[in-house]
Amino acid sequence: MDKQTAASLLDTMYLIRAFEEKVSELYAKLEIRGLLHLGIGQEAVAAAVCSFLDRDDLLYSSHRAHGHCLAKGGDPRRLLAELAGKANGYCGGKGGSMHISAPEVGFMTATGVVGGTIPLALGSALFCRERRPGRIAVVFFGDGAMNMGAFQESLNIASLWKLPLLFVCENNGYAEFTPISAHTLVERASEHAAVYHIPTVTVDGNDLLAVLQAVEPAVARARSGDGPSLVECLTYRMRGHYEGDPSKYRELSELQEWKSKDPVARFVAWAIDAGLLDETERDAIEAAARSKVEAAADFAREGPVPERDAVSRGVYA
Amino acid sequence: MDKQTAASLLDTMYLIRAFEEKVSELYAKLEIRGLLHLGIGQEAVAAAVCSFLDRDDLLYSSHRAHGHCLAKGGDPRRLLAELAGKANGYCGGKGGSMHISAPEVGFMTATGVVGGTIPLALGSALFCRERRPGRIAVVFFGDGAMNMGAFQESLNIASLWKLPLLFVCENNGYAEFTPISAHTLVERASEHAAVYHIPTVTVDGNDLLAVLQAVEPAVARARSGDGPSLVECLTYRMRGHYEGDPSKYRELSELQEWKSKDPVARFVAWAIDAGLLDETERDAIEAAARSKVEAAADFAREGPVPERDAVSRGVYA
Amino acid sequence: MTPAAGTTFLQSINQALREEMLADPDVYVLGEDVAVGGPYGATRGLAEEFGEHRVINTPISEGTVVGLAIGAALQGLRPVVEIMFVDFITLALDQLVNHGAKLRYMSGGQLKVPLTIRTMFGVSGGWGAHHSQSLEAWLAHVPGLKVVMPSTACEAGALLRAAIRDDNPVLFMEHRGLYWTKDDQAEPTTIESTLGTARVRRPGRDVTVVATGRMVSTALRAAERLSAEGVEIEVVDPRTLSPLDLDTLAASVRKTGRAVIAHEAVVQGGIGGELVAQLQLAVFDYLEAPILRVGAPFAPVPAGEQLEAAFVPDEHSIIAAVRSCLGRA
Amino acid sequence: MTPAAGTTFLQSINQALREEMLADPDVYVLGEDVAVGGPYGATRGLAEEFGEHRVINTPISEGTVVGLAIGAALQGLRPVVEIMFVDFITLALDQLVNHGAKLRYMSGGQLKVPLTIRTMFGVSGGWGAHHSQSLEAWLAHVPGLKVVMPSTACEAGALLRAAIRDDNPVLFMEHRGLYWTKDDQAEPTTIESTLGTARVRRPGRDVTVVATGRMVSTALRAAERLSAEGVEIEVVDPRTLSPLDLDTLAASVRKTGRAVIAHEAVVQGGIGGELVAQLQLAVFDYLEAPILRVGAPFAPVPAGEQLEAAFVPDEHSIIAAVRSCLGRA
Ligand SMILES: Cc1ncc(C[n+]2csc(CCOP(=O)(O)OP(=O)(O)O)c2C)c(N)n1
Ligand SMILES: Cc1ncc(C[n+]2csc(CCOP(=O)(O)OP(=O)(O)O)c2C)c(N)n1
Ligand SMILES: [Mg+2]
Ligand SMILES: [Mg+2]
Repeated sequence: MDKQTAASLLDTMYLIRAFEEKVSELYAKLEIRGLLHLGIGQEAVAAAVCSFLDRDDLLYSSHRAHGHCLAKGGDPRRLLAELAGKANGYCGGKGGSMHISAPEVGFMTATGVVGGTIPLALGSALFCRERRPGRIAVVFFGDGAMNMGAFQESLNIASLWKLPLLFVCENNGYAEFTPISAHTLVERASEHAAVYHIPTVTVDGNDLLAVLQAVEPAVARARSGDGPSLVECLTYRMRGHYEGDPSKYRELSELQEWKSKDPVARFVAWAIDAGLLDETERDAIEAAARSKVEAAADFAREGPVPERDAVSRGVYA
Repeated sequence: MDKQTAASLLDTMYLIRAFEEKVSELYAKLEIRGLLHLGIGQEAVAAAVCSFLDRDDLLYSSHRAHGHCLAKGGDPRRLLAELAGKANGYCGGKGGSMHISAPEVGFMTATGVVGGTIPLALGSALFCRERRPGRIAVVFFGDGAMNMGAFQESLNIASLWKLPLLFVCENNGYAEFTPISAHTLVERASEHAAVYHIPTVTVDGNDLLAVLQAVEPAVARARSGDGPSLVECLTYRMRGHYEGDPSKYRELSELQEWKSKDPVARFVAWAIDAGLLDETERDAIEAAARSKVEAAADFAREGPVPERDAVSRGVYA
Repeated sequence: MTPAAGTTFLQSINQALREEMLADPDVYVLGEDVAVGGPYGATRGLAEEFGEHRVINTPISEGTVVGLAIGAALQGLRPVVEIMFVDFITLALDQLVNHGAKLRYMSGGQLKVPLTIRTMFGVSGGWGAHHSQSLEAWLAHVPGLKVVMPSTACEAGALLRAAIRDDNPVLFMEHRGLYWTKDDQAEPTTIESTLGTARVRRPGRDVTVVATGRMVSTALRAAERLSAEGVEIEVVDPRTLSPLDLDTLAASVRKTGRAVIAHEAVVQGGIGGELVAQLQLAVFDYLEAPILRVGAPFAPVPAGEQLEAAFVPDEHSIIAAVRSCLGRA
Repeated sequence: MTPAAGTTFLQSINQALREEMLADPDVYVLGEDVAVGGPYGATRGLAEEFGEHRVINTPISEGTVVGLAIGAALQGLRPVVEIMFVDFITLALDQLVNHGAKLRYMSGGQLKVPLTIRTMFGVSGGWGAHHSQSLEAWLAHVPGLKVVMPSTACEAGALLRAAIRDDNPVLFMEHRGLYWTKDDQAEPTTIESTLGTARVRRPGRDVTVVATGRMVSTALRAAERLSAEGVEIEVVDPRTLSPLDLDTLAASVRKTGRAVIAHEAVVQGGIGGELVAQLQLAVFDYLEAPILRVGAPFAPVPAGEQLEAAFVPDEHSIIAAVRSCLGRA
C-alpha cells in the first residue's frame, strides 16, 4: 500500500465516523428525526469494499446505509440534507435515512426491508453483464438477511448466471436485539455461498487490510466475467440497533472488547507503524473529515423545506 | 422384510398406479377436469415414506398429491369424487386435485403453490413437539421447490428448533418443462439440508428398498425428538407435467430408460426373487387395487353434485 | 378485564396477550424479538411468565413464520404472530392469502385456522416508505380473513382478545401513533361484543364520519371544532373492516343523509371505496350529497417532516370534507 | 402493427412481445419456462429469434426474479417478466410494491423502473383456489404501479406494447379464459392511445355497464339479450385500472343515469368499490339509482365444475343487475 492509498482509506473511514457522530448529535437535538441506524464501528467494510469500485459500479445497501453511501462517493451535504428532510437532500426529503439514493455516484438505493436490495443488485449485475462488461454490482447486507429466502434465491441465480456481483455480508452478530445464534445454526454467510459454488471467505471486518485482501480478488473475478463472490466481514456496531436503542441486550464487557478493536484506530496504528502515516497527517485527515461534516450540517440546516405539494408529485416517470 | 410388509407396500404402489391410470382415462373422457399432475413412476417414494407413518402423523404434499394421499390411507373413493368435483369428495368439490385435504387420515393438504406447504409442515411439527411427542410431520416437495426461499427459511427454522419433521424431496429432474440444470448448480436438495446440519441422504427413488432404508432412521430421529432429516429421492415422472402436456422437452430415449427402472416392476422382481411374493399373489394384489379404483370411479360418478349455494358457504369457521 | 384508566394502547395489547395466554395454554406468541418484548414492549414480560416455548423468537423469515403459524393453527394451537410492520406482510402473503385464508374453504370445512397476526401500520416519526403503510384494504379483499383495526386503548385489548379467540385467521392492525395514547376514561368493553361490530363514538345529526384507526381521534378533534360552529358530526368507527358492520354505518347515514369516510391509507383503492359502494347502495334514497373520502394522496409515504405532515390527513382534511358535504365552502 | 383478423389473444401477446423486442434491444423477457414458450406459447419463438440472453428461463423464485427485473430496469433495460399466475404475485409483493413501485418517488425522481409484469388471472377450467384469482384491486391501490387489463385480442397486443414502452412498472393481467378468443374484426388500435384510456365497447342509453377483462364479453352478451327486450346498455371497458379514465366512465353515466360495475374478482374490496366511489362523486346529480356491483361471492375459487360456474358472474348476473338498476325485478 502506498501513502496516498492509506490516506484515502483513512479519509473515508473518518468521514463516515464523523458523519455518523454528527447524525447522532443532531438526532439528540431533534434536528433530525426518523429511524436511524448508525454504522459506527463498521467503517472498515465500507471503506475497503468501495476503494475497489468506480463511480459507475452499482452499489446497493441495507438499512444501515450512511457509510456505504459516503464510501461510494456520496456527497455528505446532500446525504445529511436528506436525513433532515430537506429539498436539497439526495431524494428531495422523500427518502430519508433508509431510502437514500445517489445514482450519480452509483449508489443505487438503501432499503428498509431486511434483504430487500439483494435481488435488485442481481438485476443491476445482469445489466452490467449485458451492457457494460467490466462493471459490477455490489450489495451490502447484515447477518439478519441470511435467513431471508431472497438471499438464498439470489445466491442461486447469481451463481447459475455467473453474474458480475459481489455480496458483502456485514455480520455484526446481532439482528436488532437478538444474537445470531438465536436465528440460525449457520452463523456464517460464507457457508451459504459455498453451497452455490460461490467463492467466499469470512474475514475480520474490523481489520481494513483483511477486508481489502478479501475483496480485491472478488472484484477482479466479477469484472472479468467469472461470476459472483461473497465476502463476509465479522464486525460490530458500537451504537444501538437504532438511535435511541438502549442496547440492554448486550453486556458492557462485550462493547468494551469491541472498542479495543476499533477499525479506525487499528488502521491508524498499522499505518503509522508501516510508515505510511504520521500523527500530523492523521490529525489533518480527521480534521478535514470533521470540517466536511460541519459544512454538511450547515448545508442541511440551511436547506429549504420541500414544497408542500411535492408530496403527491413524482410518483410516476 | 416379511411377506405381509411386502404385500402391503405393493398394495399401496398398485393402488396409486391404478388410481392414476384411471384419472388419466377419466380426464381423457372429460369426466374429470382441472389441472392434474400424475405421479406415475414415483410410487415407491409415497409408499415407502408412508409405510412408517401412523394415521396421526401429519402429512403435507405438493401439487402432485394423489399418491401421497392414498399412501397415507386416504380413501380412493372420496379422493376421486373430489377430483370429479362431487359433494362426497373429501372437500365437497371445493378443493380439487391440487387442494386435497384428508385430515381424518393425517393428510393435511396439498398445494398449488410450489413449496407452499413446507412452512405449514413446520407448524404441524411444532405442534407435535409441544403436544404430541412421538408424532411427526412430513412434507413432500419437488426439485423445483429447492429454489424457493421458503424452503431455505424452513430448513433453517426446522434445524434451529429441532422440529420433528421429515423433508422428502421427490427430485424428478424437471420443473415443468425445464431440467433442473437450468434452474440451479445445486442439483441435490440434500446439499441444502447439509448446510443446516440436517441429516440427509440422496437415494434412488425408484428403488423402494433404498427409500425404506433412508426413511427409517429419519423417522426414528424425528420421533425421538432429535430433529428433522431430509431424504431426497431421485425419480422420474412417466407422464407429462400435467395431463395433456405432450412432453416435447424430453427425449424418448430418456423415457425408455426410466421405464426400465419402473419402481413397481422392480419391487415385484425383487420380492419374487426374495421369496416374499409369487406371481399369483402379485396378480391378486394388482387386481384388488384395480377393483378398488373401479369402485372409486363408480362412487365418484354417482356422487351428488354440490349444491349451488355451497359456493359461498364455509369460508369462515 | 377492562384495563384501568391510564392504561396505554400498548399496555392494553400487552395485557390482552397475557390474559389470553393465561386463559388458554394453546395461545403461543411468535415473532422477531418477541421474547425480549419486541421493539416497544408489546410482548414484554411474556417470555418470563410463560417461557420461551410459548413466546418464540423467530429468525427474519416472515413468509415461513406465517406459514408455520398456520400449520400450528391447523392442529389446534392459537398462534399470535407479530409481523413488525404491515409493510413486511408483503413477504408473507402467499402463506397468509393462498393458504391461511383458504384452507377452511378448500378443505370443505375439514380444517380451521385460529391464527392472529398482529402488525404495526401507519405513519409516524418520519420512518418513510417501508415502515408506514396502511394495507388493510388488501386483506379486507381476501375471503377467509378478518381484519381488525382498534382505535382506543381499551378496545385494543378487547378486540385482540376476541381476535385470538376467533377460529379464523385475523389480521390485527395497530397504529404505532396510538401506542402511547390513553383513553379519557376506562371504557368497559366486553370481548364478545367487539368483533364485527361498529361503534358510534360521538353522536351527531349533520354528517356521518366513518373513521378507522388513528383517524377516529382525528375525527373526534374535527367534531369538537365543527361543533363550535354548530355542525354536529356523528363519528362511527367500524373497528372490524372485514366483516363489516354495515347496519350501524347505514343507520347513521340514514339519519344524517351525508357521509365522509376517513382513513390513513391512500384513497385510491382504499377500504373507503368499499364503504362508499356499500353505503350508497344501502341508503341511496337518504343521501343528500355524494359520499366523500378523506385519505392520503396517491403516493408512497415520504420521510421528511413537512412532507409527511402533508401526507397524513388531519382534522382540517376532515373539516374540509364535512363542509364540502354540507355545501359550505 | 394491428394484428390480422383471426389472431387470437395469445398470438397478439406473442406478436407484441416480438415487435417490441425487435424495436428495442433493451426489452428482455424473463420467467419460468419462457424460453420454451411458457405454458401456452405466449413467448413461443422468442428465444429462437432473440437468443436465450434476452429470453431468460428463471428458477421458481418469483420474489427474487421480480426484484432482479426491477434492478435491471433501474439501469435502463426494459424487462418483461412473466409471473405464471397472479396468485403467485403474493411471493413478489415486497419487491414489486416496496421497491419497484416506490423507487422513483423515494429517490426524489432520480430513478425510474420501466418494468412490465405479465400474469395470468381469472377462473377457468377448474384449476381451483391457487390458479384462478383476480387480484387487480391490490395493485391498483399501490402508488407508482400501473394496472392494465385487456379484453380483446387486438387490444391485448397494443396495450402490452404500450406497457412495455411505459417508464413505470406496469402489471399486465391476461385472463386465461380469453387466450384463444379472437376479435370479430381486426380493430386498428394505436399503441399510444391505449394506456390510461377507457373504451366504449357498445353505446347505449339506459344503463352503463363498466366491465373489465373477460367480463367485457360477458357484458356484451348481456347487451344482446337486453337489447332484444328493448334495454340498451352502454358497455365501457376501463382497460387500465390505474390510472383510471374516470372522464369516459363519468360521461357515460351522466348520459344513462345508471351504472353497474362488473368484474370477476370477489366484490368485497374489489376495484368496483373504487369505481363506485369515484363515479358517485363525479355524477351524483345524474344518478337515478344506486350503482350496483357484479362480481364473485366472497369466497376462494372452488375447483368443482358446478361450484366454479356458480362462482363466476355470467351474463345473467349482469342482466339481473341491470334490471334491478332499472327498477324491474
Ligand atoms: C423484512 C423485515 N423484517 C423485519 C424488519 C425489522 N428489522 C429492521 S433491522 C432488523 C435486523 C437486521 O439485522 P441485520 O440484517 O443483521 O442488520 P444490522 O441491523 O445488524 O446491521 C430487523 C429485524 C425489517 N426491517 N424488514
Ligand atoms: C410459486 C409457483 N410458481 C410457479 C408455479 C407453476 N408450476 C407448477 S408446477 C411447477 C414445477 C414444479 O416442479 P417440481 O417442484 O420439481 O415438481 P414436479 O412437478 O416435478 O413434481 C411450476 C413452475 C407454481 N405452481 N407455483
Ligand atoms: Mg446484524
Ligand atoms: Mg420436479
